[in-house]
Amino acid sequence: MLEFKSVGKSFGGINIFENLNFQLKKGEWVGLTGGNGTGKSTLINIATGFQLPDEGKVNLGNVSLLGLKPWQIARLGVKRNFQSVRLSESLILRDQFFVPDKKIFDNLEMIQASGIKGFLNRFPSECPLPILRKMEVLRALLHSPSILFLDEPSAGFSQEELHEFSQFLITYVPSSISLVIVEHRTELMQLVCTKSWGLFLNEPLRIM
Amino acid sequence: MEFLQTCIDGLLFGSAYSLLALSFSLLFGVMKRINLAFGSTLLLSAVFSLWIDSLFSIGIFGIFFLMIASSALINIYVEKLCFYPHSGKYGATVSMISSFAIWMQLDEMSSFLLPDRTASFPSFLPDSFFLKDLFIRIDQLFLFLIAVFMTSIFFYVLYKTNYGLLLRGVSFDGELAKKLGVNSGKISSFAFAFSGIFGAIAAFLILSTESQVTPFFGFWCTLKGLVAMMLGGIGSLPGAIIGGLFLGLVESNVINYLGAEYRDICTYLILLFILVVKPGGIMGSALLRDERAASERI
Amino acid sequence: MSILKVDNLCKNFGGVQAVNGLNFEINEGEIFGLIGPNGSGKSTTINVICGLYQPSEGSIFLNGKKINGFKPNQCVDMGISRTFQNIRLFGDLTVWQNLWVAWKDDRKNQGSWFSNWFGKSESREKLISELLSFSGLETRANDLASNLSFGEQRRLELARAVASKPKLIFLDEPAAGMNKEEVKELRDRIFRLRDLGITIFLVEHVMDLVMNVSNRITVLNFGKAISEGDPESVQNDKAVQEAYFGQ
Amino acid sequence: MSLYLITVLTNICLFSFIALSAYLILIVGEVSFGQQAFFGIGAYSLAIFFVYFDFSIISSIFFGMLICFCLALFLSLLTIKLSGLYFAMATLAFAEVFRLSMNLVRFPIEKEGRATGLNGPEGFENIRWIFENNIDPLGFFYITLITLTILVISLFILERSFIMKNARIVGKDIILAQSLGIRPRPYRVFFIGTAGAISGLGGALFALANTYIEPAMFGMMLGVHSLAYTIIGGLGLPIGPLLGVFIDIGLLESIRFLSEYRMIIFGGLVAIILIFYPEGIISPRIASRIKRLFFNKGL
Repeated sequence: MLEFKSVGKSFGGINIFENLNFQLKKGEWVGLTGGNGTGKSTLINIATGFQLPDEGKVNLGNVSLLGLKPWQIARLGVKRNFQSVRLSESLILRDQFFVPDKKIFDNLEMIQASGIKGFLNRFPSECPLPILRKMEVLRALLHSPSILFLDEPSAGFSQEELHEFSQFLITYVPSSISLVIVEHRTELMQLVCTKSWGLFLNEPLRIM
Repeated sequence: MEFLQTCIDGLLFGSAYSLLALSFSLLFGVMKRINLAFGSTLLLSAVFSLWIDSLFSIGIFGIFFLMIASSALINIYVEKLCFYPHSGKYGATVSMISSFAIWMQLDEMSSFLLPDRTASFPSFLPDSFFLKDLFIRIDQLFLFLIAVFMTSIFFYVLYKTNYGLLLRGVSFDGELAKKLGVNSGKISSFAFAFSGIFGAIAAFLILSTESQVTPFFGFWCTLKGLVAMMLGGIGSLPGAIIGGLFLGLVESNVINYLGAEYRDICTYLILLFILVVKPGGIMGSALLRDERAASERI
Repeated sequence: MSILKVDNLCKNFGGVQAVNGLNFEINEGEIFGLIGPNGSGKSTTINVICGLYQPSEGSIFLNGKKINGFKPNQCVDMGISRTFQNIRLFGDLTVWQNLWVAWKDDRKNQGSWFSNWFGKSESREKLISELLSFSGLETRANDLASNLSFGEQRRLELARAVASKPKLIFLDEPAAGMNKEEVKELRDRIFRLRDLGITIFLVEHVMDLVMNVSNRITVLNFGKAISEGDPESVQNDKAVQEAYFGQ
Repeated sequence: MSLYLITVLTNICLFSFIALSAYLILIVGEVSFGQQAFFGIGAYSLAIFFVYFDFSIISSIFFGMLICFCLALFLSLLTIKLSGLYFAMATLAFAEVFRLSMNLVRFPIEKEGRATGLNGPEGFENIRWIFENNIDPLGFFYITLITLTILVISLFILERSFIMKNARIVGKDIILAQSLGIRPRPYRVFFIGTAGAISGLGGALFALANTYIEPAMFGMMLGVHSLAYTIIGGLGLPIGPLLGVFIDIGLLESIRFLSEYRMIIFGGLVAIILIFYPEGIISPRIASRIKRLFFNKGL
């Protein structure tokens, strides 16, 4: 489905990666790990159109994603969350799904079961971190993605929270969605993903 | 020959615009903020100095130094009230509006000190001479020379002194400078005071060539400084100089060939044109919407 | 003698407990390692000590003086400096000027008004040229920092942290993205700093480095210290293995 | 009500229009220094259609708004790549070009024995609709009040629609908006266009109320004031800008006994209000609190 072909990217003379190749198949759940500065976030940014690669091709099915604007890529079904939780401080959670009310009511069961319900009337600053992360995933899910990138979704979680979160992903993310989890710690990937990749500086993508 | 004459007039007066634009650029470069009250601080300092002069007759040099001192102080007042409290993403708009409110306040104070709506400003060297066929006013030539001198001082302070270096550091990445232990509050006060001093010298030169001060002077300074800065390119100091000279050239030529009433229209049309075609101005490079979104850390 | 003492340090962000009752003490001249999985509160700890955040609870003592609620510049004046996880340099200043910005005058209050502003200070020139040779950047002194390579930028950052003449340096993941050779160089540099009498607080992911250089290590998880001691005992601690690799 | 009070209230209503137009632009994350131009264009178009072409008052207003809408669309397309200060300066340049060219256009005519028509800096005199129809100041106040109420109510309805919600994300976090598949540009263009039309409507009513307009009325001061109203009032709900106008004009009038020091006090007051309420008095956060209290939607 999503394909990177010999993609290279550098910032101000520093090579983030070169000749990066991989394929993501439909319904595949992949964990992506690697140290600081190895370009994990850059990879997401390229896939979702926020950054342009210096060379190479990025294809979604038969469509080339190069040159498409982020919103166009998002409409093709490639969705993401953000490392720093992007929720508006001045809106209560209920107003932050950004989908028609009908869709919220249709998915009420999911929202209820994920433990967010009690927090729907609160501002993000009044909610614990796991709720905010779940909220972001839910928001992406309500926008019906086909590929979902999660950028460090479990950073700062305790052991129980992590398990709860993995359970949440397994239960509510439809298996038709391809999921890419980018993480420092491999724990969540081990719980959730079917395979994992490692990204290392100046080395091609390694499948582990 | 007529064209040459207008160009020389334009360049001579444009140097004043350059000084104003430099003061603006300094603040925008460092603080990423627009100080709408800038012109009225200059007006107030001029009017205040004239008022003191009328009480104690401190003479032209007294006026000059008093203007510099009071302008620096008023600028620090503006900084503490409008810019220091506002940070963050929306800080730019809020502090701009806040400085607008202070603009009103300072203008009102000025008209309080200037009940007759206009006052004569002492002029120096009101002579003129002919260079072959070219008519040159000595005070305008003096204005130009001082502008060149001031600009070199400006660059010296910014590139060769400790504070200037810290200022450039803060302007590149204020957050980082703070983390490295640079007292950014002090630096921003310094930037404001510095731009106030700089602007006061420019205002003094302009007012004494015009030999009068009116309540519109503050607004005029703000607008001309902003426009010259935008023409040259935000954040580029050579751009501010070129923008000012260019503005002077355009204005004098338009006045000469089209008539005075077309002066400002042409200025704004050119500004609009440059913003649309080359938003970074003549020298600078602008971060446009999409690029800005891309460069923001995601 | 302890240079830094942290007593029951807590920091929460709107309900999220990032650091939760942390205690430790660092002796003068030692290399102290702080490790822990991502999101365990390492960076927050540094940021609180360096004055970027106010601690929610607890107190921090530097040389026996309480420095809670100090501003970053005051902390630097007290002799604390740091490097950053993501390289942050003043890109449009030269290497030399980058060091200059961070430099602090010893005689801060004695220098005349004029010399503060315009003066060339001999001690500054001397220190900066020493730092350039320390980081191996002599030949690049007049290049813009943004033109340096990755490794050079890292070295410049370290040198810049030393330029403020600190007694205590925080290194926030200094080895991130480095290859083995570079890590070795970095290790030598850290030892040289220690020999100069600077206390080093090292926060790292790369275990090799931490285990090799540190005198003592504290392991952080969920904002709490789960283990502390010398490298060997920490390595063998069961709680640590659990935190890193799961059960 | 005394005539004085009526005049003040009418002014509050009239300036609310331009404040609301600044509000719409601020919602999509831009700052405009040029809303006064559309206020002026609305006023001048009304005067031209009404005086020169004898259009009915409704169609004059309508065509005025249409012209403002089209020009604003044109301006926003022209400046599609600009943001922040660049956009603000472009709108300022546009507004000043309009104002200064109005100083140059002279086309005086005489109508029913009275001098009227475009007359450069001397302005456009004798737009006598309120006299011809015997509308007293109170009546005109009701007309503006009703128009304003309709406008505010429709903005409240818009507030609950996805358009406004998406526009707010575009203004607040353009990266998030894009990652959700929202195309930012149409919102920006549409909102700037609509803001132009609203400002034009206010300008048209202003021309009717004053019966006399001149270019100097539409200077930069008006535009920056409209921004100030919105920032003080807050971006949370459409009544925020109205509150801003009320505070400004209302306060200005109520401390008139200090007439000499009026702006000195008021300017400082605004700066101090902004220190304590940087997001305005009715900030988005407070608006959310209000909504949370009143509409619970069963969630």
